Amino acid sequence: MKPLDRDRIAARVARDIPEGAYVNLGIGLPTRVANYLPKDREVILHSENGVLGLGPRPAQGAEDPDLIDAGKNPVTLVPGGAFFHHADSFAMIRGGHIDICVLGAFQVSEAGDIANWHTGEPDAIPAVGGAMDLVSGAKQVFVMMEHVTKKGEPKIVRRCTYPLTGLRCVSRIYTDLAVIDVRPDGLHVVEIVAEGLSFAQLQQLTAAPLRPPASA
Amino acid sequence: MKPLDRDRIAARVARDIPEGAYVNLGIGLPTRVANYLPKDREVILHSENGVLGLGPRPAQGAEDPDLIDAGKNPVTLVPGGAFFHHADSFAMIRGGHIDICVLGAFQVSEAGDIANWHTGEPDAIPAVGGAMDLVSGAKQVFVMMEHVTKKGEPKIVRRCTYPLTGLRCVSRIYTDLAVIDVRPDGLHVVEIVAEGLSFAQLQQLTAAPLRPPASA
Amino acid sequence: MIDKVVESPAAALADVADGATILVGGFGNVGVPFALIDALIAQGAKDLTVVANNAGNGDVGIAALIAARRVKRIVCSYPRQVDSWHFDRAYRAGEIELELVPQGTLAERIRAGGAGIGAFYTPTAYGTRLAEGKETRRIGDRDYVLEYPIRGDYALVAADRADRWGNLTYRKTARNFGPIMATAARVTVAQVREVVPLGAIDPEHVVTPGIFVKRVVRVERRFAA
Amino acid sequence: MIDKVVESPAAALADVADGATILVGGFGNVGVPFALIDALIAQGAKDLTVVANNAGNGDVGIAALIAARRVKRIVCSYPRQVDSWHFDRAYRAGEIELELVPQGTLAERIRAGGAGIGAFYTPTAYGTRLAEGKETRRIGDRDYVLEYPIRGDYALVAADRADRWGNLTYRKTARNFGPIMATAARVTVAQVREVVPLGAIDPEHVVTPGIFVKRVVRVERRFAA
Repeated sequence: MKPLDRDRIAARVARDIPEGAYVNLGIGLPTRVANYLPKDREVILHSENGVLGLGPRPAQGAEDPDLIDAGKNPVTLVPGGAFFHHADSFAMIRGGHIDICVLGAFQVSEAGDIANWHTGEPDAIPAVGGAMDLVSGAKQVFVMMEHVTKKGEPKIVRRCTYPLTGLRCVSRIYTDLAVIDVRPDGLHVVEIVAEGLSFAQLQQLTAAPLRPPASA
Repeated sequence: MKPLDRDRIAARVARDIPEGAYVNLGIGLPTRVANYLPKDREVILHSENGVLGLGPRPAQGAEDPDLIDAGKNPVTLVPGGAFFHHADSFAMIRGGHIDICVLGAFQVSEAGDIANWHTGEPDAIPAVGGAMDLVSGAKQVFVMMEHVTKKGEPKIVRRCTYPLTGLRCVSRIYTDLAVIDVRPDGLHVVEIVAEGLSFAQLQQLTAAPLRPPASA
Repeated sequence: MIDKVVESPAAALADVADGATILVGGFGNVGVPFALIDALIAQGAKDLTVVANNAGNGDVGIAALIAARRVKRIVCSYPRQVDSWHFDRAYRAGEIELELVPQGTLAERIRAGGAGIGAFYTPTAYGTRLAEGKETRRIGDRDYVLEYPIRGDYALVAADRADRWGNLTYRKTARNFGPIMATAARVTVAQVREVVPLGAIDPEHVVTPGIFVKRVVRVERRFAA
Repeated sequence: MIDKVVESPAAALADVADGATILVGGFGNVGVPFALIDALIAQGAKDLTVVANNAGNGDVGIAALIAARRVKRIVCSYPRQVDSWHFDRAYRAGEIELELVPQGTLAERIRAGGAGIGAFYTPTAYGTRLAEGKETRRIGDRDYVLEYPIRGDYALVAADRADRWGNLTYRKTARNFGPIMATAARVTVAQVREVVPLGAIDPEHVVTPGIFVKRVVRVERRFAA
């Protein structure tokens, strides 16, 4: 069994982002999706700190100290980009204008609940940023994560045990093992992406019932 | 007894507008106040259709079809002016950022209620515009009107009989006869402006109790 | 390649269905998308709900749409004007329903529609006839009225410049309701004076980012005929 | 003549009282009014409530204000960062109270504060720990949380250009919270890179109209020391 590495998960997510989509890539792993968007496909990247039209990272030495993304990394702006303030930026998010947001997660439930902001440890200092706005506002929420934790515990569960970020909001889950749709009647495997992994094995690594891919 | 004409009422209002004030002049009579602001006093005029820094009327032939005031008359913009959209414009009004608005009225009550948008006639087609926003949002609401109707009925009353525009919002009333403050304990005459008019005569033309000016 | 520019107002409005809610920019005759309204009249959709500041002036724009008997209902702040005769007639004849909304509440409800706000409390109109029957609440030392968002199927706006991504700038007080209406409709159509290459609009000066715009059409005529 | 330009950050903040609520612009280190925060530290006001997206980075800005033990309470969306050691220490020591607010709700509450909205319903955070104890309401087919406005005694913002009336422009993503915070405080102070003559800012490009700004101060240094 050969799970995808993180870059290949990012590439798999990128495949599903259509021309013309307005997309918010969450901080951390999801930002890698940008690297795999085909150059001839126009996808417009939004960042909650007030920018549409994020471009690639600037060359070293060419950073503009006033131009960063939500992960606080230096970025560039493509022609056709725009700047705006935070209330306008979150009006885009909350108002349902972002087609797709891609986020990491600690857990996703079979109902599409997501937990990705707080480990629940009592002494942890919490921080939420824009995650709750994004999951409740984007038209589609893609989660991108490893299928199980480092300890081997399933991250796709019947009910989240970590504090929730949002309820019934995840559309699709991309892991190192599979692509899974969240539908009103439960979880549907769209594709098994780990070479040599059977549906039964995938189900064993998942703490919520899965339906097999149509082709299986 | 010599009441002020409309231009002299406008001039009297203008006298009370201090340097640096952000002012909204209601459509109709109040727009005349602008003509009496001293040239060396910087007062910034707001119009609810998205402009700060209204200047004088343009010369004939020099009108810009995209530059009008709330009364839909061509205007100019002074250096330092700014354009913005309607939600931002009313954020200024509702958020308490306009120092003074000057409006006409059918009636003002001793509590500072104002009626200025609807005659109450059953077959009248109503129109409200920004009046309700202005009276509830501006820091000070100045009313500018004739003291009595054409039929001689008092317009300053105990309770408005016309449909209200707003409750307890008028700060000061400027008429052709007097300047009157609305205070928590009632109406205080600041100044009798009609030459040869006594306080007793003023009271007779007013359907709510007045207190005499401090100097009287 | 994203290209939101369509060849004509007719093409931009071909899919408007009967009964649609249309947000129409403009204040008086300034910033009114006249070419789009003319195309809407030609297109024939009826039983429309129109959301706009005014109910039309003279014989053009929304007035012409009302005269063509396409408007079932209008939501606006200032219908009665010296030259609103088409609205006045339709209203008196009981052909058109009017929802009168204070101008700032109209703007805020449209903004709320675009920003995903479920409802909001405004002090405007508290204690007046326009708040009758509405939920109120005392917050701190003020009384407020609960107001709900407005969204449209289409927003028709008149902008100055656009690029093929739909980024817009406006001109002077023609900006008025355009930027907020553009956020609050399923399909926003902008008529513009000029289509410029992508990147020609300074990213600091974009007023309506293209995310809010579905279709752009260049028109020669900017003002009423 | 209106002239909102003051000679120094110290002069701009001389009247800040103990216990004041200060809205501070910035996202990470971008758009943070470092010179104003330094002046606030020198000024000495304590028991402050700070409203900002983050709780400071490294040893500068809000982090330095916290290190100087001036902050009693912070309202923010993202306090915990790799370099938020001053906040982390103060928080663990129980010296600072934290109100954690989702970023979009924080922005909208500040905007509501500036726009005179009494409260609003947002879908964000419904069903989560951050909505616990808050009033909720079902509107249409969605659930919403009731949120109240945020206002400040002072707003400290970092803008790019200003004129003597206080009109402001910003630079790139340094715009972030500046424009909304400027609307929501009794006294808004802008540190700017450049003061230009009245009329030099195109009226179409003004981002914060001067009506929202009380004091402007030009500073040489734009970034953290």
